[in-house]
Amino acid sequence: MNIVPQLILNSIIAGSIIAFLAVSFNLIYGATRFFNMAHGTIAIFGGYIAFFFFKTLGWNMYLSAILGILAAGLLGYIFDRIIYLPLRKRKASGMIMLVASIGVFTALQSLIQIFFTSEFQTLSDISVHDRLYTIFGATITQTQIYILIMAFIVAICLIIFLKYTIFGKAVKAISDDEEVAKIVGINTNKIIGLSFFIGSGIAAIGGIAVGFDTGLNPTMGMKLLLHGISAAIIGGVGSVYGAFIGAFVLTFVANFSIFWISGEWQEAVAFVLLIIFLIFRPRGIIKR
Amino acid sequence: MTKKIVAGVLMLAVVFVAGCSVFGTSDDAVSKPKIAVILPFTGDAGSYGEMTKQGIEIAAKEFGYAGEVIYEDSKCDPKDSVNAMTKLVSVDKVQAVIGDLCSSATRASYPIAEQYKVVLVSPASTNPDISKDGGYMFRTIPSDSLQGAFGAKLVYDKGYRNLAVLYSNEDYGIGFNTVLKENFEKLGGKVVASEGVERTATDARTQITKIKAANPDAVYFIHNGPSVAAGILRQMSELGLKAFIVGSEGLRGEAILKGAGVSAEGMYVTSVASGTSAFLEQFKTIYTNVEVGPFAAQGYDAFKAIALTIKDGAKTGEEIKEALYKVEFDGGTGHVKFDANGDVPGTYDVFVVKNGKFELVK
Amino acid sequence: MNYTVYYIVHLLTMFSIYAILGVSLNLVVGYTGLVSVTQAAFYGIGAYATALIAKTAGFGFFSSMLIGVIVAGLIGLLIGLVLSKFRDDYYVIVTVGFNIIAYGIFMNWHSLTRGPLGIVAVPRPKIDFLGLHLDFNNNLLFLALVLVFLALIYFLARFIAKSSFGRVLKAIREDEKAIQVFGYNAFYFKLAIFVISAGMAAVAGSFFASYLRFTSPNTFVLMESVLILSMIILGGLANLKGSLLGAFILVLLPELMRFVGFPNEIAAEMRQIVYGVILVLLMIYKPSGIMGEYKL
Amino acid sequence: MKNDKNIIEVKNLVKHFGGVYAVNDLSLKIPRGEVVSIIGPNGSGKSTLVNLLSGMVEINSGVVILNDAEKLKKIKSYEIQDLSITRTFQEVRLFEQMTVIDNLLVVLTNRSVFGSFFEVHKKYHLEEVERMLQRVGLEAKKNQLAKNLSYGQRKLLEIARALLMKTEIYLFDEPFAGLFHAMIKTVSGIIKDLRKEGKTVILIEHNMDLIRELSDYVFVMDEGSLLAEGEPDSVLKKKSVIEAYLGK
Repeated sequence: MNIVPQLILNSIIAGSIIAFLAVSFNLIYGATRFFNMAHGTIAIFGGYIAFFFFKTLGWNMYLSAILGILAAGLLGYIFDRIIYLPLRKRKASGMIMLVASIGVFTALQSLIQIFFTSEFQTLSDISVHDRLYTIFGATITQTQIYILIMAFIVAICLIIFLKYTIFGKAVKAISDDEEVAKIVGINTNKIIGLSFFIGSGIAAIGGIAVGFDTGLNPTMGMKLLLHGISAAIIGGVGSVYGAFIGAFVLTFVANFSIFWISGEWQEAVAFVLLIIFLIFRPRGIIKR
Repeated sequence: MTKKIVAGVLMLAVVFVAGCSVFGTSDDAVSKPKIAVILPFTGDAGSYGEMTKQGIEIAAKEFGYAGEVIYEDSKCDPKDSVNAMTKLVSVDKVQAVIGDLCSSATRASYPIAEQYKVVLVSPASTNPDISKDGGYMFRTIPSDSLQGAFGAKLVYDKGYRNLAVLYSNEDYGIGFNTVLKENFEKLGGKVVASEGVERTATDARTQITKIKAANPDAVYFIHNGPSVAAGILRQMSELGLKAFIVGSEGLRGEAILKGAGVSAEGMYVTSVASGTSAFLEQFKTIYTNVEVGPFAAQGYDAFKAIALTIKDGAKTGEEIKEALYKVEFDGGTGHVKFDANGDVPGTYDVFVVKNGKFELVK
Repeated sequence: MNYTVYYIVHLLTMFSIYAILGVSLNLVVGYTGLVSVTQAAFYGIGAYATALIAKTAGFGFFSSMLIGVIVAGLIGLLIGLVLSKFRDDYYVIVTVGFNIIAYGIFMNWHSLTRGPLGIVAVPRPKIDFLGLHLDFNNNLLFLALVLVFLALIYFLARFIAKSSFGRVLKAIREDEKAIQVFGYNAFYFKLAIFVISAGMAAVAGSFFASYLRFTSPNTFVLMESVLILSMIILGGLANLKGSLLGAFILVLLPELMRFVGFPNEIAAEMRQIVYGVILVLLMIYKPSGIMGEYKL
Repeated sequence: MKNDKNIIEVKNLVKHFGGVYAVNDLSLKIPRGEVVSIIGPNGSGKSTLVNLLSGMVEINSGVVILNDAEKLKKIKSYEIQDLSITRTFQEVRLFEQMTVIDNLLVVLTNRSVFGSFFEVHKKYHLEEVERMLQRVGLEAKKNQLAKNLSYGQRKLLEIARALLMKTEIYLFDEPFAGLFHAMIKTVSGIIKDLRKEGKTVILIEHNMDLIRELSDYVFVMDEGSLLAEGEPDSVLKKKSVIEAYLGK
């Protein structure tokens, strides 16, 4: 039984989840020019909020998901206001902001551990079998198809949003040169705050998708983010379109690597790929 | 100037510490032999630690040790288990330790026990290599070499010939997998695939895909982290893996039923005997509304074995060790007699998950 | 010895091991301005060198440590060569990548490292030399040995920092392009300090494996490197005494938390939260750390 | 007063950033032991030329000839010290979080990793730095961090750092910009001393009085190529030069 179709499906499912992280990471990196290490944990936070409303309180699934996305977006915005904005005011370097985001990551991850324990929590309804679809002998569940479609929709909306709206053009200007953008009269702090809100919200969709897929665990935030960053870099940092492609390139290589080496090496393979890419093609696939 | 101070302080600390280490402190006389327990009470396998403790407590009361047993939490992490053992041997100066639950933790802390001539009796570590670890190592749970054979026979007798194995990538999983493979192939079956997954990883989709590709008719799933295993069981049904699934005793936790739900339905679980009817009655009288856990009877036997040797006059770790090879009694899991490797023969029960509950299969 | 002495000795030993790690990383981050998040990889190489070699015939603890330092240095050289192509954010991400690759190797190269099973019964050092018989199974004596090595590494680091070599490192940190104009090929200087730092971290690894008598991959995870980095930033970059202070705070914090009286099942999490918050506050109000002489 | 020996000759030098040609097929000869000024409106490629000569940016095409002998297609910045070239920067680039004395001592250090390890600054290194500090009037600020100096002091420190290199060729990129009168006298004194010592100085400057006072020869650049060259007085009177400055 040829496993290639299943590997392709596995890669697409994993890729669509990472795409949420990569795309949103690129949006925030584009506006702020620093690697926000707490981004993955904010995504997981969104997943847990959805879990809280949906499983603990038993609310409607879609409402819980929206609340999760809004909560994560708000959290991202708050972090920008109370941490990264003062740092920008103090002309802090990208490295200082990166280390500050490591502090945020450590604290947030432990906070989630306290409220939701470190056991795995799943958002999917385990009392009933998920509808299965088989294509060429490979199976994919209904939820996974929803995640896939969602990933494409969000990516396309974001690309259009960035291309044709004032907000999008402002983010582009800020990413080129924040000082110049200020002079031209863009209220950079408002725009950056907004991109944190939108970026964190989109990342939370990824967090919720993970909740339905493999389940949520407080410590998976960083792992998810690192895949997101790798995808963003491979795809081309700063370009949403690049990040989206990078996500699938990453998961395809990681999944298909099992032909040569056993499954446990996937994590290391993903990073070997990233480093090779960085050496030979630092600008990533999509040249900006 | 401050550099001088720092250098001075460092030197002073070295001299002071080296000095007082030469004298050391004398060992106080051994009054009543002390027994301690190292088990996971938090973390993924925390629920198993609690259940084993219940068995130990029953025996402790029986032998008048109630309230004197020292408990240490190892979180099933070898590093914590080693830390706990180091503290018990060098500070509390115990003579016998019951523990640890996970095989990796037991094998990591055993060398320290052996060095301080302290007996280590594990109620739950089933890795086959533990038999060869050393004279001070005992177990009141049969080695996986027996469970591997039992599991292989169970699958073979059910008429399945192509077995795939998914095992958690640590002592317990790797040990069980090797024995299962040997026995199943000896019976004439074929192991078509064997995939490892990291103990804490929830995404085993790639491994399951490989297993599905080998189209087995039976899959043996060896894992000792119930909530993680539940996620993987869900992935098996998501990937449409149609095969007879057998779980090792690590999967007999509540978290499997809660986490996997319908995906666990119909799964068989082999598990070490949860205790003779006499023991189950005794357990029920004390813990009325609590369901007896997988290692409670083994915990009871471990404590009883040590307590019996002490009653016969064994004082030091060495004396307890010698006596344990001779001790023989009817315990929670049936007749207990340690062989030359410190192992016990074992009987296994088989459970099946029927509408969300573990049911004993006769 | 009673429990309190035992526990103080344990804390001091952990302090010394983390102080060595802190001093080694400070040379790279504080003095040369290269934010590396892969120190746990070299820490692991040292630990595995001792765990694998120390008990084979003919080798003792000290020879295994030496081999660990050499191997860590060589691998540090390879990683340093790759890293020489990157700057700032990308540099950090590539070091993160190397830490994860190293963890993958510790975890999955079963034939060498026995993977997740880890290596048991790692021996403690022994000295039978000119009639001096020291058996370091006694934790007090072991602490003395670690303190001696900490002092050695501290003064070696001080020598480097004070030397002309150290001054060039600081210039590279400040403006790498400018110092090149004056004839200093930053590539060799950065590579040299990266290799030295890797070797020092391996020493800490050897002591950790021997102290615990056991080693397994899950100590050398990415978060360990993040911890060491945060520690030296907390203590103060480009100030070796700051790294000692950072290590002291890191080891002491969990004990202080005990007195604050968090219920013990969330004590570990509360410590992480306090740690994260400290880091954030530091970056806002005192980015050069408590005793720091360099702001990232 | 051009003597025949050229210390640096640039032939058909080209440097483009994307489509923009910062230096466009430039050829010029710089005589040894003279103070040569390069003038021209902003964006005419003056700084790019200096960056090319100091290896800060890559040469796209063309060649740099040293002492009418060595032909160079590529210059790496850490090699220009061997070519006996050193420079200052248009925006001052000091080692901010290091002391003034360290900013100077660092250029006297042994260039090899192992050499610098075991090098102990002999007394004369420290004396030399002391003398240089007196010469630029910064000895009082010896232990201050570079970032705490005033703008003018930072410029002087940068020039002091360059002088300590004791090279044959000095590239000064707008050394007088933003200096007070006293400091201008110090710097022009330094340049005159260098000339007396037979060193070659390439000066980028806008202040025409200083150019007339200090330079033996002047090159005028406009849009990346050479507009005019010659003695300061004759060149500065040329119509095309004035137009280039005042804009067409």
